Amino acid sequence: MNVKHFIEDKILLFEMTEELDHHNTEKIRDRADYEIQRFMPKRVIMDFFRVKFMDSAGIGLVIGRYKQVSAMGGRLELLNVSDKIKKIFEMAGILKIIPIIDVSLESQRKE
Amino acid sequence: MNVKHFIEDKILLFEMTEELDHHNTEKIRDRADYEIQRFMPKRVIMDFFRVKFMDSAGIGLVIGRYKQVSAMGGRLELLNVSDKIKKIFEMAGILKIIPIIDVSLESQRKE
Amino acid sequence: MIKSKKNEMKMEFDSKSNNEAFARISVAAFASQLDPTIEEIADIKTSVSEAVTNSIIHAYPNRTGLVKIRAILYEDEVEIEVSDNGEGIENIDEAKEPLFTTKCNLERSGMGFTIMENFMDNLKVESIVGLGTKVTMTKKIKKVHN
Amino acid sequence: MIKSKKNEMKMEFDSKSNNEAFARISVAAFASQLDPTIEEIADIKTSVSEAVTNSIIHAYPNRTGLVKIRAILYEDEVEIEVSDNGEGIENIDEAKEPLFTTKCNLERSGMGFTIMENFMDNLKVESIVGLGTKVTMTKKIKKVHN
Ligand SMILES: Nc1ncnc2c1ncn2[C@@H]1O[C@H](COP(=O)(O)OP(=O)(O)O)[C@@H](O)[C@H]1O
Ligand SMILES: Nc1ncnc2c1ncn2[C@@H]1O[C@H](COP(=O)(O)OP(=O)(O)O)[C@@H](O)[C@H]1O
Repeated sequence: MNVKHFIEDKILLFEMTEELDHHNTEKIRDRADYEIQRFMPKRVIMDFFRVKFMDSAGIGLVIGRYKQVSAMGGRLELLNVSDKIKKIFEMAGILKIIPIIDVSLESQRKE
Repeated sequence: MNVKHFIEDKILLFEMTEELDHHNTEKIRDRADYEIQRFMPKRVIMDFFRVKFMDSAGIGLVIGRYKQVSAMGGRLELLNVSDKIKKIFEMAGILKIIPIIDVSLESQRKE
Repeated sequence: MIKSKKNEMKMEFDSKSNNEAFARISVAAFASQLDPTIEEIADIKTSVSEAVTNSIIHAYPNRTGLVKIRAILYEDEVEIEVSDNGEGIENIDEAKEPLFTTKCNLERSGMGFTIMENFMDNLKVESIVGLGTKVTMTKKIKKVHN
Repeated sequence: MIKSKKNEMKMEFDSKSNNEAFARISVAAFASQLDPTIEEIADIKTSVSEAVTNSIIHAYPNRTGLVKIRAILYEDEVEIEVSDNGEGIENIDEAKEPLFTTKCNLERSGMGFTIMENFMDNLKVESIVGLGTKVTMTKKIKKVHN
């Protein structure tokens, strides 16, 4: 997973790895927790651009980060969610509370 | 497998499929035999451009076509042979009798 | 009508999480003999991943055990069985409910069975506490004329 | 020195030629846990394909039997066993010679064992006529620091 910090805006962006299964999400979770606690972001963006495979472990990962970020007053958003992944999130009903953003972030990037 | 006939020059070109294992070469062999008997080519070119996997079934396929084509006074040539595939042919010693040609055929194509 | 079996495979492996990828890739490679669409293969991969992960996490929480897969190809259908000799499930109906999980500490979402039910055409769960669990799923592979 | 086993899998399937691709893909997916190079994975795929094809063609020439694979991962090595309960080999030394084949009518090249020997680090062939054949191959996976 790649991590990008946008310091001025207090945005933390996580680029998810290709295969989001139980095995890989355990590592991602640890890294994400560490970054969130260290950086105390206002917004956390999980970017699914690279994701080729996701099962329900991805749902757990998103819900877990949502709880963590909300608890510290921040906001969680999802980026580049394919139809296949969207379908999985919809089954769990999480898109009612966690927004998918579609805008390309490239334009606002100040790393 | 794609088959191309260059009628004026009596050339027959076979574009090998991606995976040259025992399972797939059986089908290729039948098709190649049919085309060779029908077209009576002077030159037969086996093009390995697409091949991503080959095991010893590929050797058998080449030797089999060599015998068939030679018996009718024709010539067999191999095109676009990657290093990996070359290594396998070399083990069987067949490159001493069957030439690899490197020239792109595109320029001489008259289908 | 009796379905005639075209092909069959079995595999078993240690309940280690790094086998999740290998398991779904193997079943997908086997099922691809029926010429499924990319969509159908993705559904199969996800469902196998759910069932295998469950055996790794829930069946053997504190030890390494064996996870078994059996796959059968019929003319237009694949049947996949994932089984373990682990803890077993006490209440299967409850376990199958969306969002039900006994492992929220591990950030499990409780959506595994729901995904299997949605992505496959049929799901059967059999389990005996202390003996193990067997999940059987089938998916029709529609013939595409090309 | 005792090598410590990191992971293990077993699989078995019908001796049908369309299982050749599935078999080599599965073993490659399993072995990829050791982070092999593309070259190493290609060598493994080719060798597995040779051994599996042999069981399909030579062990069960006129019937469908079972082909079994067992793979074990060590720290820096993969061990792969391909076995069948088929015809068996009368003279193993002769069978291993380059270009030796009993099936030239099927356009076999007699290069299967030679390829396995060249692409893997170690090859052992055990066989009993009428009972079956077991081929065991190992390959070191060199650790690349990246
Ligand atoms: N193979 C299994 N062995 C034991 N318990 C299982 C097994 N599979 C599922 N379960 C039980 O069923 C519950 C629901 O499973 P599932 O819907 O896949 O959600 P999750 O895996 O996210 O918990 C699990 O929390 C677990 O208690
Ligand atoms: N699993 C097996 N069962 C029975 N005979 C085998 C088996 N594997 C190899 N053989 C015998 O060994 C010979 C040489 O095998 P190999 O080098 O792979 O070449 P090829 O498969 O092209 O014949 C075969 O022709 C066959 O007679």
